[in-house]
Amino acid sequence: MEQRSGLAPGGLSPEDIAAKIKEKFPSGVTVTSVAPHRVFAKADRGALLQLCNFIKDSLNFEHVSCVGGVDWPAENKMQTVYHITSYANCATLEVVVDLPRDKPEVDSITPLWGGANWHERETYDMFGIVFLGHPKLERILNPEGTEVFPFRKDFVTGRRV
Amino acid sequence: MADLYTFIMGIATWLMGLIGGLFDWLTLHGVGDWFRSPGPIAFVTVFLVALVVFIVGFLVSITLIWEERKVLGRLMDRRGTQVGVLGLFQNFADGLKAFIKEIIIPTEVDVWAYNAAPIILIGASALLMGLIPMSDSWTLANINGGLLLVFAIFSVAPLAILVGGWASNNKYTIMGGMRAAAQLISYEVPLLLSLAGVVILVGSFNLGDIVHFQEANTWLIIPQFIGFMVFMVAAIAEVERIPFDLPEAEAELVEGWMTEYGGMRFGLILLSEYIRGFVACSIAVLLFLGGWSGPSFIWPEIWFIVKIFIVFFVWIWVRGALVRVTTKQILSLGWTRLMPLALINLAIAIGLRMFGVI
Amino acid sequence: MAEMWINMGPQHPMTHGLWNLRVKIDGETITEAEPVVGYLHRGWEKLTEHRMYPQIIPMADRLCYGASMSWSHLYCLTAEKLMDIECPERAKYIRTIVLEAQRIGSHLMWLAALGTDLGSYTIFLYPMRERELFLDLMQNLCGARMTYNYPRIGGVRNDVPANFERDFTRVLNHFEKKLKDYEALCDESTIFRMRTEGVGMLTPEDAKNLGVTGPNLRGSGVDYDIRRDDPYDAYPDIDFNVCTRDGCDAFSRYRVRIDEMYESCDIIRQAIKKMPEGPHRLKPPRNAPKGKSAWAHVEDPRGEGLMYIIGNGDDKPYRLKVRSPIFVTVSASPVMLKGYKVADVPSIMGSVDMCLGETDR
Amino acid sequence: MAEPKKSRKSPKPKLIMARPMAVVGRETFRTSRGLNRPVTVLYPWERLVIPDGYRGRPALVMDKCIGCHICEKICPTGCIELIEVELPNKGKVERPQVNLGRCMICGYCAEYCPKNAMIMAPEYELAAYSRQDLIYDPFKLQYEDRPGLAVDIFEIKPSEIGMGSKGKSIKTAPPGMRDVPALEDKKCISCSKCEKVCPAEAVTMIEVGKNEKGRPIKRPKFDEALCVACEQCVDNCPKDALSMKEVK
Repeated sequence: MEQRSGLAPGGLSPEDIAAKIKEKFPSGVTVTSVAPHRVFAKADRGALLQLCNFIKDSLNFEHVSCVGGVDWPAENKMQTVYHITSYANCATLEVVVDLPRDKPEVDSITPLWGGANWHERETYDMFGIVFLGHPKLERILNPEGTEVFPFRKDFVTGRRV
Repeated sequence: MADLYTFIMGIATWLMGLIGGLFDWLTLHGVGDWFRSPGPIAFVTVFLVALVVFIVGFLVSITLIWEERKVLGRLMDRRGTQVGVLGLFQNFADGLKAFIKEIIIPTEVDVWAYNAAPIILIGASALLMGLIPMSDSWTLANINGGLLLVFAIFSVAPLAILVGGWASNNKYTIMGGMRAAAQLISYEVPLLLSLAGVVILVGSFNLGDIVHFQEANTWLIIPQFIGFMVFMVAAIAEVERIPFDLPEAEAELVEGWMTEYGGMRFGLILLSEYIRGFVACSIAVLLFLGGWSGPSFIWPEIWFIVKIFIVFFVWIWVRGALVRVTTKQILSLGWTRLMPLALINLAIAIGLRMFGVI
Repeated sequence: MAEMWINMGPQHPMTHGLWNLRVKIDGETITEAEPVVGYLHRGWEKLTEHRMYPQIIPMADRLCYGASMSWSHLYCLTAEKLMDIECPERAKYIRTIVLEAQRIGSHLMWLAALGTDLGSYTIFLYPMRERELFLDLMQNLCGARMTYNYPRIGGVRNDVPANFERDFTRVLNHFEKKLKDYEALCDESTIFRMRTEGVGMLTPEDAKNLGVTGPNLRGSGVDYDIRRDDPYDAYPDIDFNVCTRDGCDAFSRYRVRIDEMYESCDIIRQAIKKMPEGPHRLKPPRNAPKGKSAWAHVEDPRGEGLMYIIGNGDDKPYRLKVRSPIFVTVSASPVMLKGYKVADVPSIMGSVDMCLGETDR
Repeated sequence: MAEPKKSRKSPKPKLIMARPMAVVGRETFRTSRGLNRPVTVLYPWERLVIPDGYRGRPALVMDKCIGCHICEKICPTGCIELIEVELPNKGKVERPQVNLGRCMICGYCAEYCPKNAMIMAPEYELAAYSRQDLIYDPFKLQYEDRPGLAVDIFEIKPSEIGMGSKGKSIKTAPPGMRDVPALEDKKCISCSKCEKVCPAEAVTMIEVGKNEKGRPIKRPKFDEALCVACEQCVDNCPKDALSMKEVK
C-alpha cells in the first residue's frame, strides 16, 4: 500500500481551513488562532450546526475526536468544546461554543457524526447540557435516576448523592 | 494374570468362606452354608468385579486429568499442577473440595431434571467403563454387539446435557444444551461411519474379536488411516473438548450448560467428561491401534493404558494448539469434510474386503 | 426460540472489565446490541480538579492498566502545551522508546485476551510470557511493572539505566522470533481464520463516522495515524510504516496489531540509535495560566487518546477532559455485532481491545 | 520520507493445523527437557531478582528526615501524615506515617524528599491481616539506608536549555535550582512564625529597625543553600506575606 507522509496531496493546510471558514461565516464563527495541524475557533450557539455541516461536506472533516463541556459559574456560562478531525487534511478543528448557564442547550451533532453520540450523552450526564436532536439523551456513566450533574463546579464533592 | 472373573471369584469364595465360617462359629450352620453356596458367591463376584473395573477406570480417568494438566502446562510453557508429588494429588484435592462444598440449587430450576442430568451423565459414563475390555482376561462383559452398545450409551450424554441445560432455567444453559443437540447431529454420523470400515474388515462388533483380528493381521490404522483421523476428530467432538467444546464455550456462554451447577454436581460432570474421554481413547486404541497387543514382557493391560495415554496426549496437543470453532463451522465441518472422508474410508474398507487383501 | 435479551456482563468471561453488553438474539443470531458502561466510573476528571499538576501523572497511569505509560505521557504532553514548555530532545526519544514498548505490551495483552476469548489458553500464555520481558525492561527503567509514573511534565523521571540499549536490543531480537510463533498459532491456524475472517465487519465509512480510531480504524483500511499525521515527541524523525488492512473484519484488526508490533520494534531500534545525549528533565512551572486551554492527542495503543485541559492560574487544573478511544469504539459495537452469531461476540469484541478503566474513567 | 516499506504478508494456513501444532509441540519439547524449565516462577520458593531502583514500599531514614511536610503535600492519595514522635536526641518532632492501604507506590515521596529521607524500599510483600496493620508509623516505616534506594532526580532549569547542561541533582540543592520564598514587605508583621516552622533552619529573622512603639521590626532572611522549598513558611504565614518565587 502506498504510504503517505504528513499532509495528503490535495489536502488543506490549517491556514486554508481557517480562511475558508472565515469566508463562509463572516459572523457567528471566529477563528482565534492557527497552529500546525490545529485550528482554534469559537462559534455561536446558532451557527454551530451550520459550521459542522460546512466542514463535514466541504472540508472533509470526518471524525469527531471529542465533545466536552466546561462549567464557568463565575461568568455564568457553560461551554461545549468540540474537537473535529479531518483525516484527509490531517488537521483538527477546536470549536468552543458558549452557552448560558441557566439554559444550557445546543444543537446535537450526532446526526452528522455518529461518533459524537456517546460524548454528548456523557456531557449531558456530567454537566446537564441538553443536546437538541440527540437520538438518546440519557445517563451513561452515572446510574439511571441520578439527580445531580456531578462535573458542575457547584457540585459538592465528598457527599453521597 | 488369570481371568479377572476367576481371580475375583477366588477372592469372593475366600471372603464368603470367611463370613460363612463366622456364622458357623455362631453355630448358625444353615446361614454359613448359604453364604458358601454358588449363588451368593456369584453375586459378590459380579459386584466386586464391577467395583474393581470402576476403580481402575476411575483411576485411569483422573490420571488422564493429571496428564492433561501437566502436559497442557508444558505446552503453554508453565508447570501445571504442583500439589503433592508431581502434582498427582491435585485431583484428590479438587474432588475433596467439590465434595465438601455447599449444595446450592437455584430457586427457579426444575429440581428433578436438574438433579437427574449429572446422574444420567455419570451413570452412563460409568456404564461405559464396564464395556471396555482391557485384555482377554480383563473383560467385564464380553458382548457380541459391544461396539454398538458403547456408542448407544455414548449418545446418552447429549440428552443429559439438553435436560440439564433446559432444567437450569438460564439463557446460557439453554443455548448450551441446544448447541449440544446441534453438535450431535454433526459428528455422530461420520463417527459411526468411520467405525463401519473397521467392522466390515473384521466382521464383528465384538471388541475382543476386533483386537484378535489386529493381533492376527495388522493394526487397522494402516488400512483405515482416514477412518482413524475421522474418528479422532469426531471423538473429540463427542466428548466435547476444545476445539469442539461448544456446549460449554466459556467465552460467550459463561460455562455453557453447566453454568448453574456447583459443588459435587459440577465435579461429577467434569469427571464424567474425562471418563468419556478415557472410553473414547480406549475405542480408538481397540479399533485402530491394536488394543492390548504388544510385546509380552509386561502385562497387556499396561500396554492398553499406555496406548490410551498416548492417544490422549494427542488430544491435549490439539487442545493446546487450536481455538474453539462455532456451531455453524462444526456443522459444515461434519457434513462437508468428515462425512465424505468417512464414506471414502468405507469404500476403501469394502474394496479391501472384496478383493480379499485382508 | 423466540427473541430474547441476553446480558453479557457485567460479570461475564467475554467482558474484559466491567461492562454489560445486552444482545437481543433470535436463536443464535444477534438482532440488536446495546452496550452499557459506567460500572467503573470513578469521576476521574473531577478528581483531577483537586490535584496538583504533578499529582495527576500517577493518576493518569490508572486510566488504563494495560497502557498506563501512554496515558501519563498524554497528560504530560497536554500539560506541557498548557504551560508552554517543551521537553528536552533526549526525553523525547526516551518517551518514544517507552511508548512503543508500552504499545507492544498492550498489544500483547490484547492478543492474550483474544486467545482466551477464542478458547485457546496457549494464545493467552505465550504473549503474556513475552510481555513479561517488556515489563522487566520497564521495571529496570523506572522501578515499577504496571503503573510506571515515568513521564514528567517537561521530560521523564530519570535517565535510562546502564545497559539499556543492550537489554532492549536483546529483548527485541528475541521478541521478533516469538512474533513468528504467534503468526503460526493464529494466522496459520484454519480455525482461527474461520473464527475471525468475515466477522465484525466495519466499513471504512462507518468506522470514520462512528469515531472508531486506532488499530480498529486502520483495520478498516483508513490510513490515519497520529504518530505520522500530527507527530509528537520524536516521531517526526523516525521512519516507520502505518499498517493498514482492507479486510474490515476481526482478522484485519488482529493483523494490524501484529504488524504494529513489528513496526514498534523497528521504531525502538531507530530511536535507540538516534537518541542524543543531554538533559532529560526540565523543571516545570508550578502554575498554569488562568483561563488558558490546551489539548493534545496521541496514538494510544487502542486509538486516539485526547486530553483537553484548562488552567486556573494556580497549581490545579480547572478542567481536564479525557477522550478515551475505547469509549467511542464501544458505542460502535452494535454496528459490528448486528447479524452475527452469539459465538462471534467474543471474537468481535476481543478484536477491538477493550479497556474499561479508560472507558468509564 | 524514504521509500515506502512493504506491508507484511500474513502467512496462509498450510495443511489445516500443522503449523500451530508444530509450534506448540516444539515448545513442549523445549520446556520438558531437564535444564530448560518453564518460565513460571514457583513464587514462594523462587524469587525474581529485583533491579536497582525498584519501587517497593516507601520507607523512612529517620536520621535524615527533617519533618518538612513535602511528602505529605505531594502524595496524590493523601496517605502520608506527619505525626509527632519522641526521638531520643531530638525531642518531639514530626515524622511521616504512611497508610499503605492507600499508598499507590508512585514514589513521589522519595522523589520530592529534599534530604533523601524517604526512600523506596525493595519490599513487596505488604499484605496484612487488618487495615490497622497497614498504617506504618515512622518507626515501622524505617528501613536500612543502602546506597541505591534513594531516588535522585536530575533536572535543568528552562533557562538552561541548549546550554550543554546535563542536569543537576535537585537533592544536593545547588543554589538556584529550587524555588525560594519571597517576602512581600508590606504584609509582614515580624511575628517570626516562619523562623519557627522552618524545618531546615533556613530562615533567620533579622532586625531591620524599630517601630514607633520601640519594638524591633524583624524581617526573615532566607538561606538559599539550606532552603528545601517546602513552603512551610508560606503556609504558616498568618498574613500571607510570603509566596514562592519560581526559578526560571
